Amino acid sequence: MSTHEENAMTTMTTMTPEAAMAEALAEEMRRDATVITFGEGVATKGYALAQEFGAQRVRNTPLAEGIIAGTAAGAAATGLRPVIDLLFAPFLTFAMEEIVNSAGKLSYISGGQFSFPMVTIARTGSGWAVGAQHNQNNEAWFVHSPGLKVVMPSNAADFKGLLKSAIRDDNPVMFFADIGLLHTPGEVPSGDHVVPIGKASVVREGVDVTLVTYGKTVHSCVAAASTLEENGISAEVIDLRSLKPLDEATVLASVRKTGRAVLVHEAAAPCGVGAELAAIIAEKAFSSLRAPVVRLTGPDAPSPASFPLEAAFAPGADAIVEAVVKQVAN
Amino acid sequence: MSTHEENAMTTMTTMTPEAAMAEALAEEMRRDATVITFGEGVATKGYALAQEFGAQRVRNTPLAEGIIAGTAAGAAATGLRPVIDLLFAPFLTFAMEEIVNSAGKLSYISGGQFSFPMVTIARTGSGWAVGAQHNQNNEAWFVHSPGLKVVMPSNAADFKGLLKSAIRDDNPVMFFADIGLLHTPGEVPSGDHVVPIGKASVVREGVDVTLVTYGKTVHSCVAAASTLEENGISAEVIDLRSLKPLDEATVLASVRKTGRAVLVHEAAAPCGVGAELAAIIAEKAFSSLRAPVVRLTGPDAPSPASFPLEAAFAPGADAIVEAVVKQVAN
Amino acid sequence: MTTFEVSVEPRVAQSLEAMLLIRAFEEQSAALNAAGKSPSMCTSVGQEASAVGVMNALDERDQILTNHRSAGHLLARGADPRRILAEILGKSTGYCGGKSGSLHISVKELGVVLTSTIVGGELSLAPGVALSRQMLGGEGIVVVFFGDGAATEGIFHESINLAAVWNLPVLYVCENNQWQAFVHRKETMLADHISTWGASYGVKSQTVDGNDVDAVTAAAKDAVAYVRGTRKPFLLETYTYRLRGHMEPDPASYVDPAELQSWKERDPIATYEQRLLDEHAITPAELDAMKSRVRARIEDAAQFAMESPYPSFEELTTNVYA
Amino acid sequence: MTTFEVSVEPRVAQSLEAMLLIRAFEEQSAALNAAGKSPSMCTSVGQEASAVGVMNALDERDQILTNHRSAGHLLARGADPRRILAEILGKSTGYCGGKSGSLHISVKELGVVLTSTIVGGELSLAPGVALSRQMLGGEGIVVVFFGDGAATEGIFHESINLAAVWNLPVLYVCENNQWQAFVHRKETMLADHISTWGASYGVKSQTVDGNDVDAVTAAAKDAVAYVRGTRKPFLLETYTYRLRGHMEPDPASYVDPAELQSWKERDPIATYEQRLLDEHAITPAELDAMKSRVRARIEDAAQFAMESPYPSFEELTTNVYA
Ligand SMILES: Cc1ncc(C[n+]2csc(CCOP(=O)(O)OP(=O)(O)O)c2C)c(N)n1
Ligand SMILES: Cc1ncc(C[n+]2csc(CCOP(=O)(O)OP(=O)(O)O)c2C)c(N)n1
Ligand SMILES: [Mg+2]
Ligand SMILES: [Mg+2]
Repeated sequence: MSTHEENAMTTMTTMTPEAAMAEALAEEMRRDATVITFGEGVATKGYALAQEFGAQRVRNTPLAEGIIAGTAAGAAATGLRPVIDLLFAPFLTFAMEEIVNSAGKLSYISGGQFSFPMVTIARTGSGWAVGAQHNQNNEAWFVHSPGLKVVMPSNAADFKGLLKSAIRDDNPVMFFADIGLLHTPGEVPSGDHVVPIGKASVVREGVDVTLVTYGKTVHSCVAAASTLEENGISAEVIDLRSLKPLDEATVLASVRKTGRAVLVHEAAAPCGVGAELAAIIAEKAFSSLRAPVVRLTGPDAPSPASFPLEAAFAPGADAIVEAVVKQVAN
Repeated sequence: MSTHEENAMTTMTTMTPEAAMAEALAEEMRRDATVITFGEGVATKGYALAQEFGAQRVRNTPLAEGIIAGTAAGAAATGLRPVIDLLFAPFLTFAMEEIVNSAGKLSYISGGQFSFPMVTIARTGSGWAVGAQHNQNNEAWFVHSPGLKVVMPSNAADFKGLLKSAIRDDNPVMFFADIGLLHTPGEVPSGDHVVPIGKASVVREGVDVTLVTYGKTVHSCVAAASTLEENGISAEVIDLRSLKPLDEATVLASVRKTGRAVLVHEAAAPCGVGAELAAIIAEKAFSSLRAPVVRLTGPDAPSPASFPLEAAFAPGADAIVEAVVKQVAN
Repeated sequence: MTTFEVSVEPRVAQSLEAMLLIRAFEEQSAALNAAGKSPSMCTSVGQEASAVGVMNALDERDQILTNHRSAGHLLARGADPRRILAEILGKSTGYCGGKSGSLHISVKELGVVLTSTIVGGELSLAPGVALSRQMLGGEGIVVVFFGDGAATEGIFHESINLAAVWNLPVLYVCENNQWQAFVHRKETMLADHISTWGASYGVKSQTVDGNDVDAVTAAAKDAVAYVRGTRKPFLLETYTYRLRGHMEPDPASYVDPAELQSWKERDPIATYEQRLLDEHAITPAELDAMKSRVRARIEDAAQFAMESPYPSFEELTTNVYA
Repeated sequence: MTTFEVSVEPRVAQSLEAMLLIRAFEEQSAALNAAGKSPSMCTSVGQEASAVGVMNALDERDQILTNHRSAGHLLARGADPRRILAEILGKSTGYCGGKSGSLHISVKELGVVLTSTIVGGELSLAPGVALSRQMLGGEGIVVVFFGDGAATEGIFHESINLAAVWNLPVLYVCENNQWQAFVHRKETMLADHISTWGASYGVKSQTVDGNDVDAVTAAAKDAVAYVRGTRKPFLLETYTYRLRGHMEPDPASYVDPAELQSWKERDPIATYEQRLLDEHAITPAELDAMKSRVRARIEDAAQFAMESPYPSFEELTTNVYA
């Protein structure tokens, strides 16, 4: 389903996104001796990786997100390509200085003397019922920060392909892994499967409405599109995959075709990626629009631990169907 | 120019926003013995305040933003109303954990057992030519974070009135002070001048286009509106003042009237407040729109120290005039 | 007076029963998780003596901050196991209405201010709570429980330094349980004892055997008296061991079996039971009675929690603002 | 060989001239600011011995991180005053093309990796730069200059602890100048010497008189030899004083005049000049010649910086990404 070039001979392997990430990392570490990885428990949990690449390249760290990110930035500036795992997105709050002020800005500030090829992995989203200090979809913060790239895949193949691209990129890349997807197996092309950063994927074509989304809500949108089809509404579903740079061209082409846009994500609405999409559409596809743009997002509230409340947090297929039906009737 | 109720007898005093903030803080400290203030150099720079209220209520701190914010949160939860000064917005990166995960979320997480009446002051924006580690307009991060309020005034009266409201609010309020404005005197109503959080101000009425803005670009918009008037275009200028909660009603009423919206701020475009405004307008005033929404923002780049580059960072009146003329011709 | 109450020294009995209650509670939680009836949680199995010993030294005026491994602290403080378990299950009858879940339970009525599951979050709030104590009067002090892992976060340094400079009445209790999730403490620091770090800040400190509830009680009483009297911080390290995995379920295959075994032999409950029996401070019958009482409370708590309703959907967006 | 070169011990002459150059440079910067010709900057007046002494101990293989008060470090490392001053004025001929300004100057060709004006930013990057050294080979070490204020940021704790645990070749140089912007160090910590904090992390440390360039040179040489040989971190504290305000312009009316006076009497340059004259290590004529050379270089630098062009507007958005 992704837009990358696929060899006709490509065989597929079924694996979870978690396994796909591990495979991507191992392949890149084999390819490039400057790729290293560290984080809290990275060597313990990545036992196979540690066995293959040794204690120098796969490291546990003290429990200190700030210095994990700062060390990655310092190493990236001077010849290594670190991949760090900061566990859960709310823990990024302890590493904002290093990610935003150093990794994001110092290439510019130094007049291009230094670059920061590093990848920061963080898990995000509902699905584990552990509450708001483990779950906040804060990816928009990084979209709003200069010098960073931000990706958030929705399926095993993209987890692998985007992580490989992120590791090869000469800039700091934030890699958000939606917890709710990590254990859902999917098909991954064998071999050196690379998905370019900055290219959205049209996961389903349609003519009446464009659903733009990323992460776990891609699947809600696809499910909604099936239901809508039964109701005679043809929905196109775009999986952004990269939030920065954002594939404006693909989004605009679709909206120009369908005339309707519904923007769906789990993150809160205010100043989220949906807001950015709505703005781009209202600026650049205005004359094609046949109905108001609609955002469907998680509530602007901390995420509850309580299972049924958490399950209601991200917009589901029913809500998407309802919104589209209403929009089309408009 | 603000929308608050003004007593016919109100006299005006001319003062800088910096002085207005100091006055607001002093008045609130007089009014409520639980209001305290601390931060790096707060007692040294706020010498008069320290003299009046003593070393217990006006404190210098160690150089450690995280614990300044955390201490404010802990004190706020247990009976005090701290006002902390974290100096420059990029330094907020060291206090994200405490502001976002504790102050923003713990009221919710605790099921309402605790509240967090605290104000965090940070300076932001171009105007001091000291570069990207002292200057980043990151207010949108906080708009995107649950449980916080965010204000950013544009004139001396609102600096005073919003700071007083922020101190009285039972929630954590982020108070962004645009450096470029701090030393420009303005008229401030005497007495207990309070500006409600969540109310925008229509600083200039018009019928052809709505300029929505906040902070220093309010003044560029007002200047642009004057020029536009000479060209026969009548621009309405809305100063948001509060970014969260955002006064949707005032923005929508204006856009429904003018049919055109130009959104102006110094912060970068992606997932900024302009994006949020564009989304709200594209969702709720779509049928009134006569032209594409336009955003005019600072570049998505770290801010340069070099004076002429910095001066070109925030959108100026000329660019606004040009954008509006183009939009109206559309 | 029953025989039981006469033969056992009250505090000793209380300490043992409190530890048994914590252990039973944690095992109940873990069992619910294993049965698919509860989300994941971090248990404090093996660390009961630290929780109970420190709480023995506190009184009503005092306030408490703790971390993700807080059930023991809450129970030792007198929280109702029914409401803790309900919270863990995300039920409306939980202390936070189900919004917290196991990881951030606070209980205002017991002075438990804002548990943090951000490692270090409890350390960031502690000086402020103590500042309220300092400025609003009274003799209360603040106790903050944190792990050896939290001590490696920068916020530890900032927190204890501020408490020292501002003379804030905070008792820092570092529960050094040798693990930081999946990483052994020795991989994260060269020192063996976090108490030695107090000197940098001019803060008095002590390490105590965290598996001996009487020793912890005695050390905590001294520490509390110091903090209450001087209004200065103190750093108490309870040296102990996490006997289960980091969180449920966690087979903890990364743990050195010999190290685990050596600490199992020093289980704070088994050793205390044995000591009390050896010293004839308690009879086997009294012990059985105690265990039955505990079992009954936990069974009742589990039933209460299981039968409690989930919060209504409107709760998704309440309490965001005060 | 001229008489000058014979009579003065080369390193001694170099140290004095380097200090004079820094002082003249800083006074020139401040003058430009006072004349409205430059944005604000933080000068290192009074701390020249620390910069020069430490740089005396380094060689080409080594890498440097520093903070907002970096002009002294840059000059002592051999950076061109013309390009530093141009950078301060935001000119295209500056080391960073004018994008940095005074506060974050980096000079890759001299091994100056990424100056940080976020207090503590230099500490957060240092272990990573050293990790590159460790993994990519060579004998180079990393020196990170930071203030007493930076030492109270949590990132100090995290940085030095990681360097200790991972055996990273970092020389931590804390320039304890008694001030943290507008706050006296004593308001921020109970300890007098940050070097004492090394023990917590198992890191060797030393305090040296930061106003005596020969003492700093000697201590730094020992420290560098230790780090280079053992590949372990070392914490060197240079105890000194900030003789001007925090930044330009700052009348520093908050400074205790007696304290300032006592440190002025220990001015690292005046005392060194006097010592060299007293010991006949330098003649008054040689000193004059040295001062003239320095003055000429600074005047030339000022002219160069003033005459250099600003960057073109396209530069506003270049170098955002690599
Ligand atoms: C800021 C942050 N980083 C990482 C985690 C993930 N995490 C949860 S508990 C834990 C280990 C904590 O170790 P310690 O402080 O020693 O407490 P213990 O679990 O041993 O009681 C980790 C890494 C977290 N919750 N918060
Ligand atoms: C994170 C951060 N907080 C605050 C500041 C503002 N600030 C700049 S320099 C300074 C004092 C630094 O003190 P110290 O580390 O001792 O260095 P010194 O200026 O004395 O050389 C402060 C507070 C900053 N630049 N960065
Ligand atoms: Mg531990
Ligand atoms: Mg200093």
